[in-house]
Amino acid sequence: MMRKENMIIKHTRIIALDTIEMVLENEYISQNAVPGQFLHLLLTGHMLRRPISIAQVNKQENTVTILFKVVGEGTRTLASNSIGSTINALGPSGNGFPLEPNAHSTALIIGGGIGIPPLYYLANELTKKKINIVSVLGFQSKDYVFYENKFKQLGRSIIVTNDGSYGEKGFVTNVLDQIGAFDCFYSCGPLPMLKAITTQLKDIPGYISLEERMGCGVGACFACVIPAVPSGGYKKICHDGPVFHTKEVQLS
Amino acid sequence: MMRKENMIIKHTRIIALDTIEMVLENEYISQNAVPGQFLHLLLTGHMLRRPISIAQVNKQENTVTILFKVVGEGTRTLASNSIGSTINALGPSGNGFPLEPNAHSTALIIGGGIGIPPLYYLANELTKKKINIVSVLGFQSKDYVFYENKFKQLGRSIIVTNDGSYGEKGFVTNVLDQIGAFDCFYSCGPLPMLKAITTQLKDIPGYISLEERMGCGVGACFACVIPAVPSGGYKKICHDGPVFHTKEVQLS
Amino acid sequence: MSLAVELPGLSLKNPIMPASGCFGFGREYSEFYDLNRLGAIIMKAATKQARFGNQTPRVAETAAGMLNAIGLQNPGVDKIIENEVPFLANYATPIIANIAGSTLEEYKEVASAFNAVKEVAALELNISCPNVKEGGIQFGTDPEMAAKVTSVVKESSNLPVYVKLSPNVVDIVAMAKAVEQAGADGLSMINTVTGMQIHLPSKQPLLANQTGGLSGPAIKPIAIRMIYEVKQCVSLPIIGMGGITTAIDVLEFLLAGASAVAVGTANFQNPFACTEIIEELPNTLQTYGFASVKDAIGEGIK
Amino acid sequence: MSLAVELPGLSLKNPIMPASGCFGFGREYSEFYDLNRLGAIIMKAATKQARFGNQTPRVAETAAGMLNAIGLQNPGVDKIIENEVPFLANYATPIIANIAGSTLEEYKEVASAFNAVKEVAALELNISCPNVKEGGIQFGTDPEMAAKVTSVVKESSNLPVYVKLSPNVVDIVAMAKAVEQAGADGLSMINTVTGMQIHLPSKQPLLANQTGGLSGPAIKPIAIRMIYEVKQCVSLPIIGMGGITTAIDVLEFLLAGASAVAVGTANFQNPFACTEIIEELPNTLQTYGFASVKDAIGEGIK
Ligand SMILES: Cc1cc2nc3c(=O)[nH]c(=O)nc-3n(C[C@H](O)[C@H](O)[C@H](O)COP(=O)(O)OP(=O)(O)OC[C@H]3O[C@@H](n4cnc5c(N)ncnc54)[C@H](O)[C@@H]3O)c2cc1C
Ligand SMILES: Cc1cc2nc3c(=O)[nH]c(=O)nc-3n(C[C@H](O)[C@H](O)[C@H](O)COP(=O)(O)OP(=O)(O)OC[C@H]3O[C@@H](n4cnc5c(N)ncnc54)[C@H](O)[C@@H]3O)c2cc1C
Ligand SMILES: Cc1cc2nc3c(=O)[nH]c(=O)nc-3n(C[C@H](O)[C@H](O)[C@H](O)COP(=O)(O)O)c2cc1C
Ligand SMILES: Cc1cc2nc3c(=O)[nH]c(=O)nc-3n(C[C@H](O)[C@H](O)[C@H](O)COP(=O)(O)O)c2cc1C
Ligand code: FES
Ligand code: FES
Repeated sequence: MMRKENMIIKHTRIIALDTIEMVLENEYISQNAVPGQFLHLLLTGHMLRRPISIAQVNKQENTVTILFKVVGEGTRTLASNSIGSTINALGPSGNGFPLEPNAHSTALIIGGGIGIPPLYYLANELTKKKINIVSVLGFQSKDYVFYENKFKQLGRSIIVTNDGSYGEKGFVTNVLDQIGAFDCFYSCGPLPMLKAITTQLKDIPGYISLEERMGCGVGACFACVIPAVPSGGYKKICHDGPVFHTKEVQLS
Repeated sequence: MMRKENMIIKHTRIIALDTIEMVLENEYISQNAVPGQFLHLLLTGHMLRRPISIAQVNKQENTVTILFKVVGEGTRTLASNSIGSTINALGPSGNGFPLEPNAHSTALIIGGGIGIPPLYYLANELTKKKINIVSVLGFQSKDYVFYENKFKQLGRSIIVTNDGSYGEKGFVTNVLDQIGAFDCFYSCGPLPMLKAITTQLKDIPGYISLEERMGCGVGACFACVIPAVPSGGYKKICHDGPVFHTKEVQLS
Repeated sequence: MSLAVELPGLSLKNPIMPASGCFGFGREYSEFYDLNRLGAIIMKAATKQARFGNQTPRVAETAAGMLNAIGLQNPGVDKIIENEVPFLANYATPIIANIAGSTLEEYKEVASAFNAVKEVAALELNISCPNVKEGGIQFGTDPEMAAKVTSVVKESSNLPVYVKLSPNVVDIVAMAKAVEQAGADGLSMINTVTGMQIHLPSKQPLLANQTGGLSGPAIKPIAIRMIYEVKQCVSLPIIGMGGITTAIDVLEFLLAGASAVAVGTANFQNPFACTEIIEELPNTLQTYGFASVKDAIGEGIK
Repeated sequence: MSLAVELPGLSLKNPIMPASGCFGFGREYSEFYDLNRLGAIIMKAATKQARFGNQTPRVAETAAGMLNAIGLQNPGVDKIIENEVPFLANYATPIIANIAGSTLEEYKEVASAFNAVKEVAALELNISCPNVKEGGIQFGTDPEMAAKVTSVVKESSNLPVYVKLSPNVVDIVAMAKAVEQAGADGLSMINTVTGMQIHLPSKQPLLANQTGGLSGPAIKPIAIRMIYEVKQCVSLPIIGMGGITTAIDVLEFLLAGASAVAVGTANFQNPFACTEIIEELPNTLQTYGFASVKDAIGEGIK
């Protein structure tokens, strides 16, 4: 269950251009978070909280790692917090990725840019369940690449950059035919990427994590809806997601 | 001339209930400030700057001392700034007290509560000019008394508290007949006090420092006006004051 | 210290309630605290049929505020009565149903539907949503239309009706008088102020709906002004709202003339906004010399 | 990067000017920087006779904004022409005279007086001050009255007239159309939003005038919305204002449809607000793919 908690910043580190890794200490959230869940962070001077995925958890040390890109005022404020200071979070928020495949099956992980963080925690947990991992990680360019080695330690990893400045050139979808067989996939990244992937892999069971601008982050305001199929209703990304089965929602 | 300057907090100290002494380092302001001038301080999260008087200056160390009472959100923010951090100020702002009496004449200083700070810098400068100082300092109660010894070092000082918990009981005006002769007076404090004093001492040359809610603090917005006599016009407290000759303005 | 307030149809243990649309139907916040602590609960707007609202993005952040263009998304009045009211009925906290519609007929039907539900204590009549108009005229900005919809709703229901006024008008007093005349039992003030944000990277309005309603501390001075003006000219009790985040804000609304208040946007920053305000309120009232909530109501008016 | 903009009567080297009432007559800020750097200067409102304005307190701080009730304090149009215009005439920066009055007659006289002053490049017609009304009807909230005062001023002067619109209306487009019809050469949008603050210790409205005008970032979404709506319906150029503090804000106003902008409240926080924005603007335009100010105007409208 989500709670309102104060988290203490233990470490911060720049891991790529404009991209920061931050380790936050909080017992409750670290003990309860599952892959795919997020934190809803209160930042000084900002009316609305900011959703940031949980990228890793260390239950021994009661810490949660987040990775974020500085794209606007909120993430800039977040980045400017100093070690030892406290951030208020709602979390763990939302529903995570189902860790359902059988041991020894193969899961494909497809991440785009700053959609990659939740997939790292996921990949770790899948590996613990003896599921084989293949990762395809897309970035704008070489400067933005992060966590390549961390993913490599968990299985085969293919890096793709839009401009070809590192790894393969193009989009993550360009390399999917090099992967060989896999039983299911997990993806998070920009909407056009998710649309391309879910079209291309429509016959394979898959889970995607979605983003939307949020008001409450708890399911009360209807800001973050996405059309549901086949019911015709809507799902709330903050509350029913952010992870959905590909067949559950209608990407517009 | 007023400038926009960053000031570094060197020391802070609680000197009485809710009352803080803060030493700020800035060369330009410390070298140019005269008694009666103020700083217009920018505080995080606040739209309008806060005017705070200059209570002392140390030209060797390039510092300015301010004394302030925590009365609302702005002064609370100011008090929460830590040593070493920077505060943006416009200053030195406004016009100071004329240091006009002749050497060896006697000046009466009458301060009320948090109106006392500018009078301390003034008293020091008057003393340097060999003017005799008698101070009457009024406070709500014992807990709020500050700088008693500092004023005592400059001359005879009478402390008055409204509730009689320290010094004389009552208002500063109650003790004015104990002072003996003086050539002029300087005062700063709550408006009712200033009105009582200027009525009681109407035949003696005097200067008063006034407060009003400010917008710009530079004379451009007409927020801080006070009716002028005898011209019938208005004066701007931030720009033409905050110090006025008692005959120059109409206290309402 | 008594926090209790009596309003038409509403015996409130304290004057704090979540604002419509900012608290869903209570389920989510019930995981943070016991809803029994609230003075009342105002539900999300109900329309006759289910509505899916506007496209996303539906919210944007502004300086000390936010814009929303949810667009009356709700499961429809029947589903609300079936699925949501029973949940809230578990609590000893009065339920206020916020009703909306596109036509007089729709308002009538929604009001009648709630009239049959004993757990609903009052109606809040939302005439200030920008997509709520008939014949092109907005109910919320035309005194005559506002009066008409008020009468229709009063005729269709025995519940006390609080008309929720829009701030997007020249003369808020005229609006208040018109609905008072038409039989309103109380007023809710204010709804959101119409605003817009342009998203620089896309060079387009950020909200899919282009405009949205501004809420949060940014609009508090507008709410205070309107309540203060209206309180002097009508005798209806006012539920005040617009930017409340602290007990100090609540006292400011009480002094301006509100008899109770609703907290909206602040819930998003702090899920405990309502309960923290309730805890703080006695202390705040005492600090400023009041012995009860009632003592403070309208005291800012000379 | 070209920052230049041509507006009726105004050749601006850049689109940034201080807003009326927030910059006095320029003297104070001229001690911080060279006024030649500004696109134009809008003077404090002028009335026929000297006015002393409202009692103090005249300003209050709000969340991301402030309230002011200065009340048109000014030395009167003749003294302004005698003492203030000559000072500003030392700079190669166009001077815009903001004119106000209580009656049509007064507007006429003030406009005629400035007409004779060659250093004044344009008039900004302030019809949105709450104490500016005739026969009880505010010029700023009634389209017919707004049109009337616009015609009168146009008849009394050959200077281009920018009518400054009040946001305190239901239908800003109707106001804009009315003054366009009446011969306005441009629009200034927006003036302040009427608000109030209650001072808790005294339990009374903080401002001596009770209500005041809300300005600052809090109102930016309202300004953007109104400019965006008006730009699509009238062909007049718009000087945009309301909460601008950065070059990013300026670009948002340009995209919404403003051709130039005024900076008000931000000067109080930062006396260098205007010049810092001017320095930042080329970079900001470039970041978002614009080669000039002109290219950005109205680009947010599909
Ligand atoms: C479930 C979820 C998980 C996320 N996880 C991460 C992560 O692990 N790392 C990371 O860098 N980013 C993540 N994001 C995106 C991140 O929330 C935004 O980049 C961030 O909110 C931008 O805030 P800002 O103030 O810097 O930017 P601004 O653009 O100035 O933000 C303005 C407003 O828009 C909202 N907003 C802007 N972009 C987004 C977006 N993409 N999604 C949702 N709201 C947005 C902000 O929250 C804020 O309310 C996630 C988003 C969601 C919904
Ligand atoms: C020239 C001058 C010199 C001053 N010197 C000192 C000093 O040396 N020490 C000290 O403690 N105080 C001094 N004050 C008063 C001080 O400015 C206020 O106490 C302070 O601004 C209150 O801010 P706040 O946010 O804590 O209170 P709030 O009441 O929350 O402030 C709200 C708004 O009202 C304004 N305001 C409130 N009280 C006053 C006031 N008395 N005068 C002017 N504006 C006010 C604030 O600036 C702010 O804009 C001085 C005031 C003036 C005009
Ligand atoms: C996301 C959101 C949804 C809202 N939905 C409704 C609604 O359905 N019906 C209604 O009458 N008001 C609605 N409102 C307006 C609020 O009830 C309230 O009047 C307004 O937000 C001002 O209060 P605040 O500043 O505390 O948020 C909504 C406001 C927000 C922010
Ligand atoms: C202290 C103050 C005084 C003002 N005086 C005038 C005035 O004399 N004439 C006028 O047309 N507008 C006046 N305004 C309104 C501003 O010109 C501007 O329209 C408004 O403040 C919005 O811009 P801002 O948010 O950048 O301040 C005044 C605003 C303030 C804050
Ligand atoms: S953000 Fe409020 S429902 Fe998802
Ligand atoms: S505060 Fe603006 S003129 Fe004094």
